Amino acid sequence: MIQLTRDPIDHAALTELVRKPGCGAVVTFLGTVRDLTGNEETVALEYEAYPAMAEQMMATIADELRDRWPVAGVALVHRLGRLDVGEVSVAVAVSTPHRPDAFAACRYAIDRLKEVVPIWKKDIGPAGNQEWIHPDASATN
Amino acid sequence: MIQLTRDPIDHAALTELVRKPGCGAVVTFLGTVRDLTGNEETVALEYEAYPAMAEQMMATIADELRDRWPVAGVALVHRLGRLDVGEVSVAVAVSTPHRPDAFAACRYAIDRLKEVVPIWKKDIGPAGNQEWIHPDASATN
Amino acid sequence: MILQVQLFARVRELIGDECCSLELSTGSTVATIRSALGSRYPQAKDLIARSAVAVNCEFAANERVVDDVDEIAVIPPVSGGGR
Amino acid sequence: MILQVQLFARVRELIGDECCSLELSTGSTVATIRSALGSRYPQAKDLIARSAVAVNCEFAANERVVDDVDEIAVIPPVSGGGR
Repeated sequence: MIQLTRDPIDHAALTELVRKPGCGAVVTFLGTVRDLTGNEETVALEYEAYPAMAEQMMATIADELRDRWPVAGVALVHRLGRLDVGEVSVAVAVSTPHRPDAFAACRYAIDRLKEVVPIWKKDIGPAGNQEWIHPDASATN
Repeated sequence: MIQLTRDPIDHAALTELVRKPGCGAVVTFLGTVRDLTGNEETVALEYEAYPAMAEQMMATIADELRDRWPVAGVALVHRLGRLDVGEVSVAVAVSTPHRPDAFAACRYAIDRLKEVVPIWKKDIGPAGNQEWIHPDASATN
Repeated sequence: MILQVQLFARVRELIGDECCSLELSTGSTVATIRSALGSRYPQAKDLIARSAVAVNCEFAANERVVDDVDEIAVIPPVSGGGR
Repeated sequence: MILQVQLFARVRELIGDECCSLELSTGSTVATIRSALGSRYPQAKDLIARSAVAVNCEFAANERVVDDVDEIAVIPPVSGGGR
């Protein structure tokens, strides 16, 4: 399942969706809105996407997962719009027969998603200050 | 949260439990009952524990996580009794500020749990055949 | 030919529109698009230099020749995921 | 002194009880317990040799001296988690 959504992400449903009788392991990653980055306070994030390309690249990542690991189920969902601190912005759920593959595939999916999928966030601070996040190629995000 | 339970594991509640405003990453691992191990078919697993020691060692693992990573929330729950194929036998949920730590800590927790916590499973096959699983030290499980 | 270019995030805000039209000669490439945008919108030039360009929803090299049926977008450095 | 030893999983089934009593002399160790169990229950000897022994809910070395107030358990190789 690949989805961009403006509604809260139902991560429990995604985890259920990828569970299969042939799979002994499910790993679910949630990226949430953190209140502090260094000393900078965030009160909300606003996410924007290039939807057609984002969904296409998320589907490509799911295909890469299936090529590289014995993945039975995979779900990649990203939320768009304004999110408050603590809300879930992205969820990745993966099931495989054995646990090392589930961890590796889930980690790969979120790493790739953050590298290549055309989605951007704007950081909104306590004084109403706003800043689009466009990391340098060298920066870790 | 550390728990042994005979009831189905509410993994969504565990994931919610570990979410914190200071944490940008949550990783949840579910170990489920797989139908095949090699060519051997499993119809159910029966889990037994030495409860006092198992809970103490699960608490020790949670302490190790907090020592090694900036863990804000951790939940380790293992189910006991008879489980059918597809049911969740173990759940580990961990939250940290950044995602590499959440993956590393969650992986460490389930690896340690399988190595040292006194819980055992009996494999129940389609012909009613039953076998306790007591792996050799050299075997990967 | 007239190309429509989709704009996102800070590039969109610096240019002040979700989309802009460029009149380019046939045989133009992604590199032509970059320099046309940079000349017309100097305020966005540095960020465009750090951005990718997508043609038909795929990242495209500077040498890629474009046509007016192609879907073109400027993709500034992405930042999806949690924070 | 009389020690109560808790038994689990296949060790429990081979011995046929969740618990057994051993009469040992004062100053006995984990190694003494192992050899007493192995002699009394030869059917479980090999698995006990592959098992750990816990004293008061902690894994204990063979040299560990035990007392009749200690909580003793045989811990065959563990297999918790999914499958």
